[in-house]
Amino acid sequence: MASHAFEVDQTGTGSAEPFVLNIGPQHPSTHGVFRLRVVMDGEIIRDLDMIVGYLHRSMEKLAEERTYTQNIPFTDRADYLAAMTGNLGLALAVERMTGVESPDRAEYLRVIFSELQRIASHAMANGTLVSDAGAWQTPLLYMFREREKILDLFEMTCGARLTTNYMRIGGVAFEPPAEFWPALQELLDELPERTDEYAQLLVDNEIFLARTRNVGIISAEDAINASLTGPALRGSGVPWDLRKAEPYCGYENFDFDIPVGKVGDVYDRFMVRMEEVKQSVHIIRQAVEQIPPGPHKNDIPLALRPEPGEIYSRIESPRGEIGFYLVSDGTPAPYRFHLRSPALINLSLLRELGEGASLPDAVVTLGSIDIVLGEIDR
Amino acid sequence: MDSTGIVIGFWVLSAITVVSSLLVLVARNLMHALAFLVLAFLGMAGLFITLSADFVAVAQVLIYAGSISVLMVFAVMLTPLASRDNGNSLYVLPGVVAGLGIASLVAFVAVDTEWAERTGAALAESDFASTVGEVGRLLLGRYVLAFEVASVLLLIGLLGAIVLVQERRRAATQSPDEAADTGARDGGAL
Amino acid sequence: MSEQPLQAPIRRPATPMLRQIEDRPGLKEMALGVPFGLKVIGAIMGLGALVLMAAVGYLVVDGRLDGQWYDVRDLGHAVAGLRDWLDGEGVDHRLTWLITGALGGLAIMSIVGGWLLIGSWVERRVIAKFQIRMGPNRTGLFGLLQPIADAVKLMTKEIIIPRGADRFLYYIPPVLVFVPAMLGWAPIPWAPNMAYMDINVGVLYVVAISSIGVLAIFLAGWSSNNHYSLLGAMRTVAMMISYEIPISLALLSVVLLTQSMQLSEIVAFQGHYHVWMIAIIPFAAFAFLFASTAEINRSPNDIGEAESEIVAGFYTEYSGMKAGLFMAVELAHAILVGALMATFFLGGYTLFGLEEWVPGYLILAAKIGAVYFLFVWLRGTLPRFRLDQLMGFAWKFLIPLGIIQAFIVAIEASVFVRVDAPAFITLGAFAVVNLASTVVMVRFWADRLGYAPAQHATKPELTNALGGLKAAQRLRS
Amino acid sequence: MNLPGGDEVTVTLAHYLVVSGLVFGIGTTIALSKRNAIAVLMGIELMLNAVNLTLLAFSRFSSAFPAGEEPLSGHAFVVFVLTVAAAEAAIALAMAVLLYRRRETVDLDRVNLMRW
Amino acid sequence: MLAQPVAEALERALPGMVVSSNDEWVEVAPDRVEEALRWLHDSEEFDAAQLSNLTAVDRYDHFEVVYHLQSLDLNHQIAVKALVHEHDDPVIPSAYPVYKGALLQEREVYDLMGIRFLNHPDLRRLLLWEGFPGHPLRKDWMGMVGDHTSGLAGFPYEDKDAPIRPINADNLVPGIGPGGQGH
Repeated sequence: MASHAFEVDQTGTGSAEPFVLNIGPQHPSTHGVFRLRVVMDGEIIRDLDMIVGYLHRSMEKLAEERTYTQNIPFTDRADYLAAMTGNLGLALAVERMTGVESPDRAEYLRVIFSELQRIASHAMANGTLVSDAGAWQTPLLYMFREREKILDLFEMTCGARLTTNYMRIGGVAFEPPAEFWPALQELLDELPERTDEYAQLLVDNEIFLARTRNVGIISAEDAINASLTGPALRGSGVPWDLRKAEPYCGYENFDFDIPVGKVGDVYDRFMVRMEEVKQSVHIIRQAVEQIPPGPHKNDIPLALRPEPGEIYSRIESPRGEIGFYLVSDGTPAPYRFHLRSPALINLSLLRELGEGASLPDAVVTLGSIDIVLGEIDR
Repeated sequence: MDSTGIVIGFWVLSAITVVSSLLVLVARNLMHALAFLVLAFLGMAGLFITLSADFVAVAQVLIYAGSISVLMVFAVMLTPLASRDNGNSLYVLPGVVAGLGIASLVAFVAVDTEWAERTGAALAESDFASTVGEVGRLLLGRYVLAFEVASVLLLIGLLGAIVLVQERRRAATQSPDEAADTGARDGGAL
Repeated sequence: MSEQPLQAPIRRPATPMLRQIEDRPGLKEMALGVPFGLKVIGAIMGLGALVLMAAVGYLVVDGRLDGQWYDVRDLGHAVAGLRDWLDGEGVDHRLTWLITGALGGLAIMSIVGGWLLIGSWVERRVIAKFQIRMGPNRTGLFGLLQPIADAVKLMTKEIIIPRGADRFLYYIPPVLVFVPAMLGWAPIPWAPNMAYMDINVGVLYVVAISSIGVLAIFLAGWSSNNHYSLLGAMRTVAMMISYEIPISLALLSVVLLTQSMQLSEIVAFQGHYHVWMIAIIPFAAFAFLFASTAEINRSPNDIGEAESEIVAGFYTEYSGMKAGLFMAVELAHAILVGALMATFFLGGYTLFGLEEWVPGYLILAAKIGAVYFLFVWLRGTLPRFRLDQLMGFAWKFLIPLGIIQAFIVAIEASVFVRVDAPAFITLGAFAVVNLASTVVMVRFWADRLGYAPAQHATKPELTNALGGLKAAQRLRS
Repeated sequence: MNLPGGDEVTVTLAHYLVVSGLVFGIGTTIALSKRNAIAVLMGIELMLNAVNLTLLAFSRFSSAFPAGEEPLSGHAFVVFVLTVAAAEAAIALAMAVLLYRRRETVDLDRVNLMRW
Repeated sequence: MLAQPVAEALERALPGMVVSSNDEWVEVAPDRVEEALRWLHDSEEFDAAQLSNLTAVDRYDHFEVVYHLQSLDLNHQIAVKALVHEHDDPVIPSAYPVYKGALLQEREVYDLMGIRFLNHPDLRRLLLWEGFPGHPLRKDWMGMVGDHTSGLAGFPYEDKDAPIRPINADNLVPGIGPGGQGH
């Protein structure tokens, strides 16, 4: 491979005593209030413990006091980098539970917006990953350029950039304004060449390859067994995508491919995200062509009262499988509301990945898993 | 260059050197002692300059202040338990007596002897001549044998340091029992 | 796409931030808006400058300027004139010596200080341009006063001394770290007679001075009583002592060829033969540049203060102006390396005869600026290496190849002294030989190390299949 | 150089020798009285430095060179001393590190295995 | 996939394992959960390769621990439940020996529900700090105002006729937050 020529075996170099290093909760590369308690031997990590919960808001408890519609804003604040998919996950779960239908146009709008959100989230994830590798924020800001335009589109449509609260039970909240469509077309036209620009900046860069290749390798067996989902799973070579496995919102009508990595290292996860951006553009193009006219929302009662029962419904968020386990007892509020957090569960292998790695590798590996603390802590 | 600068420089630099050397002796913290040691080295380099030995002065800074002190820093870092201790041993009194004795002996001899000295114009003649070429010629001419021996010595030093420190790596790859045996044996050799 | 949205837009239109940036008035509009009076004054000043240049050109061609104190091409003449005048007035020559020395020191300090102010502005603006941002533009014209605002901010901040810090050693490093950055300027020739201290072991002096900085950084990291600081300090120290050897080997090549350790002689050699050392020994120039970035903690080798790993490295615990001094010294080091790079490899104050006309110090400043821009560019573009990769690169690559290069240059130097051929033939032959040997060496050595550049990065495989482990195994095979 | 009183002040060989003697004495004291192996090494380095100063001082001031002797031989000797010092520091510090690994101490008082 | 065939196969292979089953889930014996999961994980027919989701529900007198197992190759999902009838100190075997993905999910359930998982390698609180009083997702975690229980029985804007509890000083206990029926 590209990088091993100049690497030095570091085992046995740290003859000083192991010491404990607290990475976080305030640290540039923990992407939020995440804390790693690391036992280090020189530059090598001997043991690693993650401490989360600094952002815990007891969302699942609070949700038991609110109607299903009122709970949608919580999903904004869970995965605040992918609010659209969070909204959609809950809306779909409730629709499946109550049998509420949403109009065709709303389904297409849902696809368009969740794919836009996926692009924005992947841009953020890859940008911060490269920043963690030390590229002094230039790629991050390049990727923010596209994210910025997508957030502008969100703002046009629903007035909010981050916590959109856009997907509703039985449809979407608003019809996009007239100037939305040309702006979207402009974005779709320039996105592929922008991704090529990043590839030119990063993928052909020896230093970036040396930092990410063969680092943080997750085998396919481990990835499946440790419940990894999303790009972390696909980076390990497993072609699993809920948009194909359990199509929702009419994803079965769109033509797209699943990108899978070969080795399962940081580089593969990075590249899977890059490729998913292209696939998302492809999906949005199809959706924009096919979108039918019609209402964007069906009327639903103010307080939905599902039959007593339970449902586990999941969709593919940018970070993986975001699932909602809802138990109803016939009242307007869920009896039990559980959010399956992909970012948290993707961290299941963190300790095994970290042990024996050097500090820079661990930082890059953590960056490649793409955590969002709002979702981990809930 | 007139001698004014030399005189002032000599007094200031020798004060720095002697005082910092004393502080190395007195400091309780090994890192502080190391800092003063570097200061003493730098003062010594300054004294070399007052002796018109530019090449040697720069080499002094490079080797002592730049390399040997860094080596010591690493040694201190690799021995953490002892790192903050600059305590005295049981032999303080003999040490002080010996030091004082040597210092006073040298001082007495230096002051008492009538040295065949160059002064005045003869001295000014060699002010800040470029010594590099001359020293180089000496090293590769008259003292070439010593020069070669010194390079062999450096090589041996290099290898010796590597061999000494790499011992643990080998022990680490052995089984724990073997490693314990090796450790005991090597420790015994010390 | 649907023809008509079914519901009238009620949200306010978007205000894309990027469009605001694009809509700013450009330089052209700003120039058009200049009042008439200013234009007249500008025209008069421009004409005056032209006349002055013509007069200077006449004086230069006439040769009347050479060696006069008002010869601005070389401020060394002015200092010599001052010294002669003071001696003529009967001032004690020790005092004269002191005055001229202080003047020179002051000049160097003001140059470094001025560079610090302008350089930090340049770095921020240029990186902002790289990153499609605006950069500081609020403080003064084009944000030019931003460095001063930064300094004021840093000075008014609270100085925090961490508990458990070694107070005595904690105070020294911010000052000590500046010492090499300042002392290193002493031997650099700005014009033929314009070096503060043209010592005959200049090359050795530069290397020796730079090795003092290690201690300051180590003391900073050790005395802070913080693991991040200590990690950063150990990384930096390990890097600096490793990369001193490639630097020494690179400079050894230069010294062998120019037959002198005096910096002014090295520049004079390049000026005399109208050739830059980078053309003759490209490998040494590359090694020097790369090792210098490691030595001064610049990207892509800034592992000592790697922000994403160890926060701010060895100065994590420093606050206020102490931290500011560490950041400033990084910049001071960058321009010092720029000056050394220009002196050793880019012809110093010479520029193929232009130094007869243009002051040499301006040429040198332009070269420093160019190298500095390169540093900023690297910082804005490249990710960071890992510690073991950098150490491996120094020990496995730069040092062995540097030794071989030094051998080759030694042979060439003895040829150069003995063979009585026109210089452009011998030096040209050396350039060709060195370039070829560099290519061969690098290829051969890289092959030996098992290194193959990843020119074609693997792309993820696109699949339409769906499945788990079995599908993954199918895809892989 | 003249002092305000009019006495002439110069620096002679004896001055340098006295400084050298002082530093050598301090170095000896450190080397003998310190418990820490690294501190002992510091003392030895100081002693070597003092000797260097002596060599250079003689090289500069002495006029008693026999015919054919080079006045700069002192400089060459200093270069050798520097070489030896570097090699010695490397070995000694490696030994100190090894000592610490084996015995968990660099206290020379407690390393008494070579006693009979 | 429907749960009945799973239940039948499971009962055939491990007699006494299935407590009850319906179309949606299989309820297994709580003390043999690990065995059941391992069998499902290893079986060719069901290939439950991934533990998709693990959570628990408080039913006042007992806890339901819910496992959603996913087969990636066969693309089906199996819901397995285990009822723990002890409410004060519920204990159940850990799924970690079978699924590494249970590591953090079980820690979360332990933290918020208070269910202890035997053989879990590192059972500590995940989101809350050590020493936090109680387990907040339990229905009886903190006494509500008056004798109200958690949940939202009525929705005031719809059920205009439903009795709305008057808000007065007696009903407000600072620091508890929203709660109570229909306010």
